[in-house]
Amino acid sequence: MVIIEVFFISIFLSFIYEGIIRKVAARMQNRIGPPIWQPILDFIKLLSKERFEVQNSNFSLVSFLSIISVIGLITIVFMFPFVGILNFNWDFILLIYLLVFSTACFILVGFSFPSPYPLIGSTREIILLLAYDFPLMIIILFFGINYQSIQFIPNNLILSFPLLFVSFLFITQAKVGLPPFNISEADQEIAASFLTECSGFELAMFNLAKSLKIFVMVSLTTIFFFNPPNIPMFFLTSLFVLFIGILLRVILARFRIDQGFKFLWIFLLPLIFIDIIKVII
Amino acid sequence: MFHVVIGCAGDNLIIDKIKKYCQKKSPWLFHYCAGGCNGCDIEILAAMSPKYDFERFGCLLKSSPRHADIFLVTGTVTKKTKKRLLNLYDQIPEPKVVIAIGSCGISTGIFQKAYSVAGPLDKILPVDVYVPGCPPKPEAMIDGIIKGVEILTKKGNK
Amino acid sequence: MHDLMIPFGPAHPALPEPVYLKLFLEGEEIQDVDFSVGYNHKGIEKSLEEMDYIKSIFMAGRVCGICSSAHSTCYTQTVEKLLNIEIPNRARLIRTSIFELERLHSHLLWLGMFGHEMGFDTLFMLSFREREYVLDSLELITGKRVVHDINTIGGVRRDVSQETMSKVLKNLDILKDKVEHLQNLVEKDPIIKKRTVGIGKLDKKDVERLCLVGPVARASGIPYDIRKTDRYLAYDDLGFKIVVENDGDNFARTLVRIKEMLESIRLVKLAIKSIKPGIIKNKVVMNFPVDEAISRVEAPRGELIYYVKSNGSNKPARVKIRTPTYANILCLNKILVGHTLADVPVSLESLDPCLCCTDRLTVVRNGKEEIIKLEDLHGHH
Amino acid sequence: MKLPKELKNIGKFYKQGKNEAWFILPYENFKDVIKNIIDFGINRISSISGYDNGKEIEVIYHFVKDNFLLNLKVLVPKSLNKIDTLTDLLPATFLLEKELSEMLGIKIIGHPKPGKLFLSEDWYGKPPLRKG
Repeated sequence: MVIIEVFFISIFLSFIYEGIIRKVAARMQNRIGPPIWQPILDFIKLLSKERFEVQNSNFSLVSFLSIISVIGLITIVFMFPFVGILNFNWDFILLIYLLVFSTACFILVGFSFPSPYPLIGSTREIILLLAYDFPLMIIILFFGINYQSIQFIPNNLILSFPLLFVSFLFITQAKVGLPPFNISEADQEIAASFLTECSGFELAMFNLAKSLKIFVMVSLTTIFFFNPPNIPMFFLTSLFVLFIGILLRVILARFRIDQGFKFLWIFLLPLIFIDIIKVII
Repeated sequence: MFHVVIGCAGDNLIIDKIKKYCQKKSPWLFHYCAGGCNGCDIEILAAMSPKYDFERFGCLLKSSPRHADIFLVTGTVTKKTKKRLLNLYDQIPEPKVVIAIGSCGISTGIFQKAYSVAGPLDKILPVDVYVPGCPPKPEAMIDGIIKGVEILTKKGNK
Repeated sequence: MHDLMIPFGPAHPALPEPVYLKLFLEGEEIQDVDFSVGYNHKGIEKSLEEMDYIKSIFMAGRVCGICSSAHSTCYTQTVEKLLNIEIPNRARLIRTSIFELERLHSHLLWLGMFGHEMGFDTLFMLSFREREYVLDSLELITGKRVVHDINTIGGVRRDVSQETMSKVLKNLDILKDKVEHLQNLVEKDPIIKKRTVGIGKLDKKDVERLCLVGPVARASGIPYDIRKTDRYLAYDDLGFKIVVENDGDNFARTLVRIKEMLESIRLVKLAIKSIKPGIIKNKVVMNFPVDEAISRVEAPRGELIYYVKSNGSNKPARVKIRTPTYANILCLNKILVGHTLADVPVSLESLDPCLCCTDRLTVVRNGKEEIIKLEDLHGHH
Repeated sequence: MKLPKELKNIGKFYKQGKNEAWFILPYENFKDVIKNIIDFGINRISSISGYDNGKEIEVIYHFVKDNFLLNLKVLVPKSLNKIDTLTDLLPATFLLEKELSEMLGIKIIGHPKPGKLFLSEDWYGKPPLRKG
């Protein structure tokens, strides 16, 4: 029954993380902000809403994608060291696969509606995926070659790879779609992007998937660079990582897609290679 | 869909109470200017700002009508926006609440005799809450939204 | 030839007011723009003819909620010209301070929206927080936050007490520091610069050819400001400096507006300090000659013109309004084509479009060959 | 700025105010006059007003140079109901002429894109500002 516990706990935590982001960002902007459990309320409310079947769209595919994107992300949680349900050598390959998988679900959703906003959102996400996944894969494969499994990552790698940590923070920001990399979800340009036509259950599930993505990416950063020995330390450290994310969200404006791409490749890739070459030599 | 996911029959009291509470606490708004003078629109933006901050009640200004619960309409409805307004209204999933903001939306106000006005909002859409004023203050708008939420929970639990 | 047509509006998160843009894209790059407003068209000019002169001041104030007192000031100014009367000095200074406070609130609103379009929510929140100081001051003086019906023919409707004035001055002192902070923030932020420098460029020639007005013209190096040329209200006595930038891009337009805010704060302070005791309204004999008059003011968005024709009765025979956005919207094609979709909200906002003003009329305009398309305006997506 | 000497004879002078001058231009060759004015350096058009006075339609072109307003009135007989475009001289009149044409029902000869544009699509009847 550990699986079900982990399932619900990770969903709960991802909502709380999202709530923390909203609350802390609001406090930073001198507002009171919603309560921390606000995303849970939103989720339950969305479940009680009417569902729209948009004409000329593959709606069953959308429902299916909304569920499997959540499942795909929760599978990553199963690989975390202290959860340890999935536990094998070279699980980094699976990690890369699952990280892309959830994004792919979002992209497919955008393509399954006959509307230009989701379409542009999806094309932007594809470009962004190319931009952030290349550095992300290099980092993950580098860890994979060094440590074989997530289970064997040593503590406090941040001291030996500070530059990788910095790049990973920005990649996290891009992966979860927070400013300055909320390019594919830019409200002001393309409405609600791939979720423009979703409502009710599907919207709730996709919002859950987004929150889960934040939880997973923050936890991965914590595991890779701090790997705290016990669970309380883990949460403290991941809250610290989350705080940096919120800080970036609040103080930065959004990049344009070409600027975002340039930033991720031209600025971050050299940083990553500096740290990697240090080890090889 | 709600009951399918939570796995409960229709008349479970606790589940219904949770649902009601959540509907009350997370109203998502969609705003459309149907031909006002902008005064109300900027006051809605002011209601988002740190001084008033309607996000503390869980309100979010959404960019797609399909995400919304509450439809904020400002301004007299002009002939040109009428069709568009109905189109947007249809896209908001049930349960939904329409709030008419400002004197223009309520009674067409000062533009009563203008030739391009299609009439007050309640002749076009079923309006649930009226927020009078030219323009109403952000406090009044937040009050209107909270009143709208009450109606929303009633509509959602028929 | 075009990959994709994107409808931008009428209901769009970047726009608080309805406008309809058709953007023809190739990839992310904009090839062509098709523009239609008129969703706000109510027929104000016609309604103005059906009201008497006093009532129609309130109608003029409701042409636009943001630059309400600009409209009513311009209208009363024109009617006063028609009647050939002067207003008392105290009323003139009160009008000037309301006018400049309104410019402050409009520009702060604009700065917030500008940040919002770039996905910079914090700038939006900050600038709206500071804006409350202006709105509070306006509420103290006029009794209303947004649409301030303070003008009447021959003066103003409400007097300002000494206490109010000292409160407003205190608010302005705080505001000055805050605006300077915002200026610092905008000038130094690397991403804002990346998003705005060199985008939506308008050179001097375009501005002159298209007769653009207001901050848009001033950002392209043309010192065109009605406050300087016409010397209406109390601007001549207060001493006024025109803010000019030379780059003509979105960043220059941002800087012009921020610097204008600082200038406005100075003007309001000076105006309030120089208010002397006296009457606020001259007695007016409503005896309208058969005549016509035209006058201009510098609204927050640029030159605003009212033409009033009287036929001797107590109602105007014709009122023609030329709003600043109406002039500026012509350059839309110039600043959008060739840039990416992500620049559209920013460039559009950099014009500070006030479509409520513009939409006394409807406009459909397209770029190169001026092709106008009207079909499927109502189809959703 | 005062009215320059060169412009004193462009039409029938009928009113002068502080920093402004009002002329009535002959309907037949008003465009040539405006061309001269533009060549003279008054090239910023601010507005075009129109008014239906019963017999004819008064079209007023408001030109601006610094603080000087030059208002040129053209009387269009209702029997003709048309006026030449200025868009070839001043692109800025594109919208102003469109508005004039829609609001008063005057035909603009040579306008790049004439046609019914403003108001709602289902607007029928006479132009809103036309009287009688």
